[in-house]
Formats: sequence, C-alpha cells, structure tokens
Amino acid sequence: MISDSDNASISKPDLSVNVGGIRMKNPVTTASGTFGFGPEYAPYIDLNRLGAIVVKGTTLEPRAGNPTPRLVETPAGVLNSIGLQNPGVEHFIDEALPYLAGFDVPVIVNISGDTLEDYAGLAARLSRAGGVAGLEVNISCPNVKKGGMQFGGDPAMAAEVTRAVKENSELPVVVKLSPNVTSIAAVAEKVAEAGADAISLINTLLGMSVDIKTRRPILGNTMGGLSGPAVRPVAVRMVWQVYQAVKLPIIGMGGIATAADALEFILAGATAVAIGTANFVNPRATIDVLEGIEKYLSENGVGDIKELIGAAHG
Amino acid sequence: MISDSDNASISKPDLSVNVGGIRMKNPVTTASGTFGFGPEYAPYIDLNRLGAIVVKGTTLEPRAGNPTPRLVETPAGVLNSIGLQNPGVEHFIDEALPYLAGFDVPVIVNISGDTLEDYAGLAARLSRAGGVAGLEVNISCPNVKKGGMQFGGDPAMAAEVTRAVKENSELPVVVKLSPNVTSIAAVAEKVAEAGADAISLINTLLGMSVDIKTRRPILGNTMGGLSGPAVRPVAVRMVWQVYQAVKLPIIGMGGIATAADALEFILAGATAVAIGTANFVNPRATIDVLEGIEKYLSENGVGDIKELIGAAHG
Amino acid sequence: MSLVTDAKVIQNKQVIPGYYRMDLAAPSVTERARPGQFLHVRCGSTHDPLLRRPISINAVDRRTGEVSLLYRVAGRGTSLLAGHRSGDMVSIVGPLGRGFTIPEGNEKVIVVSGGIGIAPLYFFLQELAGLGIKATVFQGAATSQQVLLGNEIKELGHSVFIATDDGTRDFHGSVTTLFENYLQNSDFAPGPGAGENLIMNKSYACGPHGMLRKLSEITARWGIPCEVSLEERMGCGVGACLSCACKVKTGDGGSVYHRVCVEGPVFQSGEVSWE
Amino acid sequence: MSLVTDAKVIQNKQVIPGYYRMDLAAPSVTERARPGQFLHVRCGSTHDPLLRRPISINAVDRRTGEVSLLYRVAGRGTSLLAGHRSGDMVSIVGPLGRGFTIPEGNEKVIVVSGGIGIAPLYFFLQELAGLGIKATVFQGAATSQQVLLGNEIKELGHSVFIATDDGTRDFHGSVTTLFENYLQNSDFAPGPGAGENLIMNKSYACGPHGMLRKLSEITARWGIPCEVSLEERMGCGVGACLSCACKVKTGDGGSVYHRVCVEGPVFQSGEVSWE
Ligand SMILES: Cc1cc2nc3c(=O)[nH]c(=O)nc-3n(C[C@H](O)[C@H](O)[C@H](O)COP(=O)(O)OP(=O)(O)OC[C@H]3O[C@@H](n4cnc5c(N)ncnc54)[C@H](O)[C@@H]3O)c2cc1C
Ligand SMILES: Cc1cc2nc3c(=O)[nH]c(=O)nc-3n(C[C@H](O)[C@H](O)[C@H](O)COP(=O)(O)OP(=O)(O)OC[C@H]3O[C@@H](n4cnc5c(N)ncnc54)[C@H](O)[C@@H]3O)c2cc1C
Ligand SMILES: Cc1cc2nc3c(=O)[nH]c(=O)nc-3n(C[C@H](O)[C@H](O)[C@H](O)COP(=O)(O)O)c2cc1C
Ligand SMILES: Cc1cc2nc3c(=O)[nH]c(=O)nc-3n(C[C@H](O)[C@H](O)[C@H](O)COP(=O)(O)O)c2cc1C
Ligand code: FES
Ligand code: FES
Repeated sequence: MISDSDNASISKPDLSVNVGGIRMKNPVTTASGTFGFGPEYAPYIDLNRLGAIVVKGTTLEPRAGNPTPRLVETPAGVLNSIGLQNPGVEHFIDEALPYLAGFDVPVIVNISGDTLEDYAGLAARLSRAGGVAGLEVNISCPNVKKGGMQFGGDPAMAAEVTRAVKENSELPVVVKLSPNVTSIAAVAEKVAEAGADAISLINTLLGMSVDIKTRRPILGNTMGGLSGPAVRPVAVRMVWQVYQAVKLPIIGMGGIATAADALEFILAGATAVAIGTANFVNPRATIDVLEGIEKYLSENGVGDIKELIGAAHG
Repeated sequence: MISDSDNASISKPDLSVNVGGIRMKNPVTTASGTFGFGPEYAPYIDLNRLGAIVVKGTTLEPRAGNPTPRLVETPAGVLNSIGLQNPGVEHFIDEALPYLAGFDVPVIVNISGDTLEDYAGLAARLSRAGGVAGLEVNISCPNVKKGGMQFGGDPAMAAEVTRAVKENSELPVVVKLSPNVTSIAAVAEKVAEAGADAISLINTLLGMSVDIKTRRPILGNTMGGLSGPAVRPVAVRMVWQVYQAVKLPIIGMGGIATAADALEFILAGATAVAIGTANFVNPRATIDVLEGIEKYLSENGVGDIKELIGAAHG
Repeated sequence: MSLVTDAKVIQNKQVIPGYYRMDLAAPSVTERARPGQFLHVRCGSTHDPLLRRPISINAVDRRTGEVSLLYRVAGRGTSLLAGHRSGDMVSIVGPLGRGFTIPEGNEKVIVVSGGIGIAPLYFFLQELAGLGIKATVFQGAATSQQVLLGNEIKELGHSVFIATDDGTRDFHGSVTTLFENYLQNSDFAPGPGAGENLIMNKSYACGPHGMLRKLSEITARWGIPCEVSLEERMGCGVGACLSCACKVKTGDGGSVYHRVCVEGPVFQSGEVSWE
Repeated sequence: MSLVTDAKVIQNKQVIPGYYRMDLAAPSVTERARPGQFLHVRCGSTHDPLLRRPISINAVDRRTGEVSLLYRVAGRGTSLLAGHRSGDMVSIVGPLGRGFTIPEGNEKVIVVSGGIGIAPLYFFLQELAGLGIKATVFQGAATSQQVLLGNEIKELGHSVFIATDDGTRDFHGSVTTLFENYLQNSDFAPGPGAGENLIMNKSYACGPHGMLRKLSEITARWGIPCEVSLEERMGCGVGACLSCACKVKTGDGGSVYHRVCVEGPVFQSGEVSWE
C-alpha cells in the first residue's frame, strides 16, 4: 500500500544484534539441549545462517543422564528429564568445538554444575579453549551443597553463581534463568548486579505426568521440564518483566515455533530469540523463523530489528 | 479377562470423598470462574450429579472487571484477565444462592479480596448466609496494602489470609494456591499450619501475549492467567509436591479435560478434581469426567475411589 | 434434544476465495434458531486450537433440518473448519445468544451489512421474506467479487444497494456513506424530528466494529433505531466466563459489562458504549 | 533433495481393524531408504499433538517413488494419521536411523516378528528377496485376523511360520516359543557349540519389548547373532535431544546410553542392556 515496503526491499533490513558482547548477524539462535552440538541439524539447515549456536549443556565430568522414559508429550508441549547426559567438558572441547569452528557463527556453551566450584571450573576451562563466543550459565540445577535447592530458585544463590563464572572468565556471560520462581524480576536484578552481561530465559517449567495404567509417574526421573508452545505465554510474560527490571540484553525462548512467536518475544523485550522444542517438530524451524522475521521487517518497513526490541512497552 | 470387572459391575464403586468436611458424593467439581453461578450450565448437564459446585469469585463490593480483550487463546490454553467481575457478595447471597439451594450439591464459594479485612468480612458474611458448604480462598490477588504483591506469593501472607478466614467462619476452608511461586510446598505448609481444612490448586499461571500487528499486549490488562491443558503437567507436579508436604485433602485442577487427566491428579494426591477451562470446550466435561472415572474404577476392579488417592507415590 | 450436538457435514464448499459455506444436519438447531443467533463450533479435534469458534447461523431449512454457516477463513480455527468434508462430524453448541428483534410488520426495515456481516443478516432477511416484509439492504464489500448472497437476497424480494471499497461494483466507498447518501436523497427517511415516521423505520446491522460505530452515529443522528450484532473473543459462549464483555451504558451515565454471548450478540446501538 | 519433505498421500486405507497402510509419493525417501530405517511423521497440523511419530518404512517402490507405511492406531497421533485421505500432504523427515545389516549371502536368515513389528521386517524381506535370499520367518500375532502381510511374504519366496496368542491360526502361543520349538526340532540350527554352522545363521527381529528380550535370551543361548529393532519415545528423531536413550553394554561391564534414532533403531541384541 505505502511505499515503505518498496524502500525496505531496496536495502535489506539490519538484523544484527549484540547480546552482551556476543555479536550476532541475526537474532536467531538455538536453545541448549535441543540442538545437540550442531552437526545433528546440519543435514537440514545451513548452520552458517544462524545468529549463534547454543550447544547442549556441558558439565565438568561426563554424565550418563537419567533413566528412561526421558520424554513425554503433553498438550502442546513436552516434558523432558534427560538429566544433562553429556560427554564432559574435555570431550566437548576436543570433539565438538573443532567441528563448530568450521562455521562463521558464534558458539555459546551452556554450562551446568552442582557446586559453585563446578561453574568456576567450567568457566575457566572453556575460556582457555578458544572458539567459544560466550557462556550460558544454566542455574536451574540443584545445588548439592545446599540440599538440592535450585541455584536459580534463590536470587542470592543465582548471583553467587554469576560471580563465580565472571571471576573465572573474560567471555561474555549469559545467565539462564529458571521460570520456577515467585519473582523472575528479583532474580534478574541480583544476577545483573553480580555482573551478568546478558540474561536468557526461560528454562523449562517443572512438571510431571502420571501413567494411569501403571499408576506411576511416566518419566524415569518422576519430574521433568516442560517446554514447547504450551509455555510460551509464561515465557513472554517473564521476558516482559525482566525487560522492565534490568537493562541487560535478553535472549528470549520458550515455545517459539514461528516468526510470529519470535516477534512476540522481541516486542516484549528480547534482543535475540532461541528455538528449542520446535526443532524437533520442524528441523528447519530456526531458518523458517529467521526468514519470517525478515519478511515482517520488510513488509512493515522496519529497517532495523533493534527498533522492535521492547516496543510493546509503548 | 479376570472376573474382577464382573464383581465391580455388581456393586457400584464408592465415589464419595470428604474434602476437609465438605462431603461430596463424587470427586468432580467445577473451577471457580469457569462455571458462572451454576445456571449457565444447567441446560447442558444435571447439576445434581456434581460432587460440588464452586462458583465464580466473589468480592465484598461489586466489581466491573477489566477492559477487553479479556481472553486470548494460546497453544492448548487460554489467557484470561476477567478481573473478578462480579456483582458483590450481597447480590450473590440474594440472587445466586437461592437458585443453588434448589440442588442437592454442596456449594463452595470462592472469595477474593485486596486486604485481610476483605477476606475476614467475606468469610463472616457468607457463614451467616446459609446454604454455603465451604469457602475457597483465592489468594492469587494482589495485596493492596503491601504494594500489590500477591498474597499467594508469600507463605507468611498466605497464612495470614487463612487465619483471617478461619477466625471468621465455622465453614470448612479450602485455600486455593497460586502456582507462581518458587516452592508450592512451603506455601502449603504455612497454610496448613494456619488451619486450612483443605487446599486447592492450581490457580492460573501468570502469562501474556503480544499482538504483532498492533505491537501491544493483546489483553486489555496486559497480563493474564494461563489455564487449560497446557498447564496440566505443572498442576500435576504441584499436587504431587503438596501431597508430600501436608496431610490436608487436595482439590486438584489445571487443564483437566478427560477422566484420564482427572485420574492423573487423583493418583498424584488429589482427593477431588475441578474442571475449569474444559467446560468452555465441552459443556458436558464435568459429567464426562465423572462417567469416565466410574468406568475406570469398574474396569480396574477398584471398589473405592479413595484407594487411588496418592497411589502414584508408591 | 440437546444444545450440544455432533452434526454431520452435508457439504462444505468454498463460495469465493477464502469464504466457505458449510451445511450441517442439525434439526435440533433449525427448530429453535432465530436470526442473529450463533453456534459455538469445535473446529478441530485436539487441544490446539482449544476453544470453539462462534459462527452465526446463516440460514436454516426447517424442512430438511439443515443449518448453513457462511464463514471467512480468518485463522487457525476457521482453516481447520474449511478442511472438513461431507460426512465428517462437527461438534456444535447452540443456537446461542439473543438475536434480532423481528419487526411487528409495519416498519420500513433497513439492513446494513459489511463483509462477512451478511452471514446472520441473510437468515434475518429469509425470515422477513417469510413474514412478507421487504427490506432495503445496504451491503458493503471489499471488491465486487466479495459481495456475498447479493442475488439470493434480491430473490427474497428485498432491494439491495451495494458499496465496494475499491469501486469495482456500484457505489465506490463505504457502505455507511452509501447509506447516509441514501437517507439524504430519499423521502422515506425521517430526518431528526420526523415525528410520526420515526417508528416506521428500524435498522439492523452486522459488520466490522468501525462500520457499526459509524452506523450507530448515523442512525442516532437520523433518529432510526438500530440493532447491531457485535463480536468479542469468546470462551464459553454460554455466559459463564465473562470474557466476551461489551460495555453497555446504564441510565445514570455510567456503564456496565454485558456478555456478547448471552445478552448479545445483538444490542441496541444506542446502549453500546462505543469507544 | 531434502530429508524433510511434504509428501502426497497416494492412498491410506485400513487393512484390518485398527491397522492402516499409507502410501506416500516420496522419491527422495525411496532412493535412499534401507530396511529398518524409519520416517519421522507429522500426524497433525497444529501444536497438539506436538511431536512427530516414528514409523518404520514398510516397503518402497523405487520405480514409482512411493513409500509405504504400515501402522497401528495406538493413540492420538496415529488416529490423526488414519484420517488422512488421498491427495493430502504429510510432512515427513527421513529416512532416519541405522537399519538392519544386509546379510552377505551365505547365511541362513531367520526373521522373527511380533505384531506390528512386521512393518520394517517386510521391507527387509523385500530386499532379501531381491538379493535371492530366502528367509525363514516366524510371525506372531494376537489372532489369525491380525497376521499382517503373511501371504505377501510367502509370495516373496520366504517360509512363514505363524503363532497366534489365541490359537486361531497355526501355533497357539508366543512366537518366541514357536521359534524355540523350531530350533529344537530342526537340524539347521546350531546348538551351543555347533561350531562352523554358527556364522551360517543370523536373526532379525522386531516386536514388543518383552518379546525381544525373550528372543535375545534364546538367540544368545543358541549362539545365533540377532539384530533387534527397538522403540523408545522420541523427540527430535535426529540425535539432538537424547530422549530416545537405550542402555547399551560397554566392554568393561558398564553401560552407556545410545540413541535409538541414530545408533538404532536396530541394535545387536547382545549389546542391549535388557532390564
Ligand atoms: C457472535 C459471533 C458470530 C460470528 N459469526 C461469524 C460468521 O458467521 N462468519 C464468520 O466468518 N465469522 C463469524 N464470526 C467471527 C469468527 O468467530 C472469527 O472469525 C473466528 O473465531 C476466527 O477464528 P480463527 O481460529 O479462524 O482465527 P484466529 O486464529 O483465532 O484469529 C485470527 C485473527 O483474528 C484475531 N481475533 C480472533 N478473535 C478475535 C476477536 N473476537 N476479536 C478481535 N480479533 C480477534 C486473532 O488475534 C487473529 O489475529 C463471529 C463472531 C462472533 C462473536
Ligand atoms: C523406530 C520406530 C519405528 C516404529 N515403527 C512403527 C511402525 O512401522 N508402525 C507402527 O504402527 N508403529 C511404529 N512405531 C511405534 C509408533 O511410533 C507409536 O505407536 C506411535 O508413536 C504412537 O503414537 P500415538 O500418538 O498414536 O500414540 P500416543 O497417544 O502417543 O501413545 C499411545 C500409548 O502409547 C504410549 N506410548 C507412546 N509412545 C511410547 C513409547 N515410545 N514407548 C512406550 N509407550 C509409548 C503412550 O503413553 C500411550 O499410552 C515405531 C516406533 C519407533 C520408535
Ligand atoms: C530435551 C531438552 C533438553 C534440554 N537441555 C537443556 C540443557 O542442557 N541446558 C539448558 O540450559 N536448557 C536445556 N533445555 C531447555 C531449553 O534450552 C529451553 O530453555 C526450553 O526448552 C524452552 O524453550 P522451548 O520451549 O523452545 O523448547 C532443554 C530442553 C529440552 C526440551
Ligand atoms: C475465565 C476464568 C476465570 C477464572 N476466575 C477465577 C476466580 O474468580 N477465582 C479463582 O480462584 N480462580 C479463577 N480462575 C481459575 C480457575 O478456577 C482454575 O484454577 C484454573 O483455570 C485452572 O484450571 P483449568 O485449567 O481447568 O481451567 C478462572 C479461570 C478462568 C479460565
Ligand atoms: S463467552 Fe463466556 S461469558 Fe460470553
Ligand atoms: S529422538 Fe532425539 S536423540 Fe533420538
């Protein structure tokens, strides 16, 4: 109708974003644990088109993971209890990083631990490894020294983890918040004070499912994490609240399946978005979201994605 | 295969339950705010078959409710921001209670307030009214005296509300917990200590949705409460945790649409179940759930529903 | 005879691109339905999309027990509906809501529709024809191709004036402008203070919110009573959830929320708090 | 030629109550598919059910580019799949996973199937027939009516022995018992210590978990190598999510989780940690 869109088609919109020092050519990245270490999706998409790759959660030592079943489908969602199965950080550095180095995409390593020392050790080790663009700190893990309460469930503990990582690394640090809290803003504030460079959210909502035939929980680990489209309204709300609470860039995720979903997060305040469970349904989901965002910008005459970040706050 | 089912068909299974003094002929009730004051669903089902009727949230004074849109559909769920529109407790007593008195079903009145005094006043007024079998205390409301923080978000405040209601009423008191907390068990424990007769959960998960055309939140009230099948795994998990934390009977709800869903809650620890959003999809949902539970009991040779309560804990 | 039925699809076909007509075998509906009422339709079979969709009753055939729906593919629900084929079953609740007031017989009846708003008005025009009442119909559409049921309405004996947004048919402009032009140039229409003639006119409308608001101003100015059929996002459709709220003026200058699904979808335009 | 395709349904019909066969136009699949591989199939079009469903490749026709699926309606996903009609499109990912090892040619091949487990084995038997290898097939089913593809397998030139749980056809009992009876009464089968004959036998199986575990014991006892196709709940189907874990023994007496979707679905029965 108006010539805005014609103008836009002349010069491609600017999609680049900067997430706390991680420079992404576009805002689309992957959610840890849903995209393996990268090669799994290489037959389906050109990894070079991604804004960043966030890899499967890594721990200091290898982890076998939880007993099966590890996954159960729920309405518009899935519950998973993978249990951080991974080959350990050394194996990751030796085997997975070299592959990823072959792409022109920032690699963000998701790290998990049971103690502050675990996080500190991982941060130090990965900073020396080279080829890592940033760390994503998963604080949804139980703190074994404090009786298993989640680091992410307590603002003070979340801040401690953040400090432990920052003190041991020069890399940009993204702290990934757990949604299972009374006040996500309170956690975000403490994490920001502790020096985080960015915040990502949401991790999975704690849930469970019971098998009415066996009359026992379905998941081998009883409880699991809920993800997928079902959780999207909760995730958008938390991005909105965190955007109002702190000045840090946000990587938004939780149920994003389409460009429209991704734009909800960006308008609510996310600088970048991560695609998780949707990869399982559509192996090309990341690229479909990226192309849909480009189309929206062109059609609406938006020259720079950054104009949309937080725009819904009015 | 075995003759169990033949036996069961001879004597009907016992479906009756007692929720903290509220005697229900079966465990199926309605979720507040999804079933009006009763007459709305009378063209679709025989209200006399329900275990109890929980009516729309009532406040001391009439409330106009929130601006529209008040409802938006999300994947396998809905966000609502009705805003407790209701004609006030006096109108409820004069107009709605006499209608409900015509049925042989316990009536549970859901009460909400902005201050402790509101809750106390409602409890006192409804106890004098007659025809009320119990009170369900909605603590997901913002406490206006404490800067709008939700009563339900803080175990100590939740306990205060419980005490205020108990001190002003002889009726059985069911406290309805908000799921937007770090530890649902901690809230349940405090509420139990404060004298609650039963616990119901979950209320809605706080969520929101953004319109990418207008670039503004869709709901007139910005945020709303998420309900429906999407939230079921979170609700089952919370019932499981509260069952382990306190000895009180639980009314479980959150996304129940079928008998299989209801049985998940019962096996996880619920004594009764409430049907909410599912009524919108299937106006006969309550009765379908009831009949499905009866069928499950008969087919599995379970003589008494009470054998199943919490059975998944092993 | 229940208000919730699984109805068999007799046919479901695209009438113009993006618009479908579905005929359902539903004698329990045809027996009771009144113009302006709607059905609450389950478009899929799973939890996504979750809610039913309100669709007006477009026509009924009491002889065959068939009810017709005319719908625009607007999103996920209606596209699933469009995928149904003859023989499939569709769960419906209804007829629901309060329809249009059937005129007593001596009024001059005006009908104004915008786009898919013609859906409930066609049923109304069918009933009027049955009562021997001839209405004057102002029908707006985006393009000539999107003028739905124009001929059928003429066949019922009504006069039809058409406005298209792009001018590809008849009047070029909005249907409200066409209607106002008509009022200005016609002698039947009562101006303000037309006295006795006033009760002789009654108007009925359905269409986009903006059009109805505009029409409400026009009819108020001309002193013509107007009934409008409104839309709001619905949950239950039966009055229980209070999500379909519509602000209605109270006598004392205030306002109160009414439920589109029970007190509506048809309201007196003068009582609606247009904002 | 992508591994993710929208394939057109050529036909989708019930073969026996509750079991369907769907033929899809998918030349990219038929070109690459090997027996034992599967497709990850999107059964609906909305977020519920959310995940794809793994369905084995039952047969391929490389000439027409058509791939067949044989499936049991087990729940929500497969019932939506059963609702598809000719001309509909179905999104598929694949072929995925590691299939059966094609025998070198001089082994005596044994195939054991339980219920719908015949689905991938039929494709395997097709390929064997193409290579001129005649297998001995032990097929178990609940009732005579549920013996799927029995005749087709005979037509390929294989010998078929059937067991039904209810005794309505041939052997009354489990297919593993039938198989063990056969081993005991036949001279081709190597007993423990049968020496040279050992490499002459190789077995391939698919069916319920309990049956496969039993078979694993039997083949271990008789020293017959056995490949089993396993099931586990899947998320991605491509190795990224680690949900389809299967415990596999390591040399040192420990165990490690392998992915059914990538390292499987076919495993050497001896390496599976059956529990
Ligand atoms: C009483 C009543 C009668 C109706 N009769 C008809 C009819 O006869 N024929 C017909 O074609 N349509 C009719 N409608 C409209 C119809 O209900 C909607 O088009 C339909 O619900 C859209 O569903 P969907 O899943 O296809 O689209 P969705 O995917 O739900 O929505 C499509 C777009 O519309 C927006 N939207 C959805 N609902 C509303 C709403 N209520 N208000 C504002 N925006 C909304 C969504 O955000 C989205 O952008 C009627 C509505 C009402 C209330
Ligand atoms: C590699 C592979 C190949 C397969 N090939 C075929 C085939 O060719 N033909 C065929 O008919 N089926 C095949 N299956 C099984 C098929 O995938 C399932 O039957 C299907 O996913 C069920 O989906 P549904 O939505 O219909 O049932 P659902 O509603 O998902 O489930 C029905 C019931 O089964 C349970 N369930 C679901 N998945 C599993 C699981 N993995 N393990 C245990 N219980 C489960 C559910 O809890 C529920 O009780 C294969 C599975 C795998 C892993
Ligand atoms: C199978 C699976 C494994 C996951 N593993 C991790 C992990 O190792 N570390 C982590 O921080 N988050 C993990 N997550 C959470 C996701 O990264 C993401 O936060 C969550 O799934 C919400 O996004 P989604 O709805 O798009 O999937 C995992 C999620 C799934 C489904
Ligand atoms: C439209 C709507 C209105 C509601 N109103 C109330 C209310 O007034 N008081 C209350 O305690 N809960 C209210 N709820 C929450 C429900 O009672 C229930 O806790 C929640 O919806 C979860 O159950 P469900 O998923 O079965 O709907 C409302 C929910 C909906 C959808
Ligand atoms: S849609 Fe529920 S009250 Fe109208
Ligand atoms: S299904 Fe995801 S790794 Fe196998």
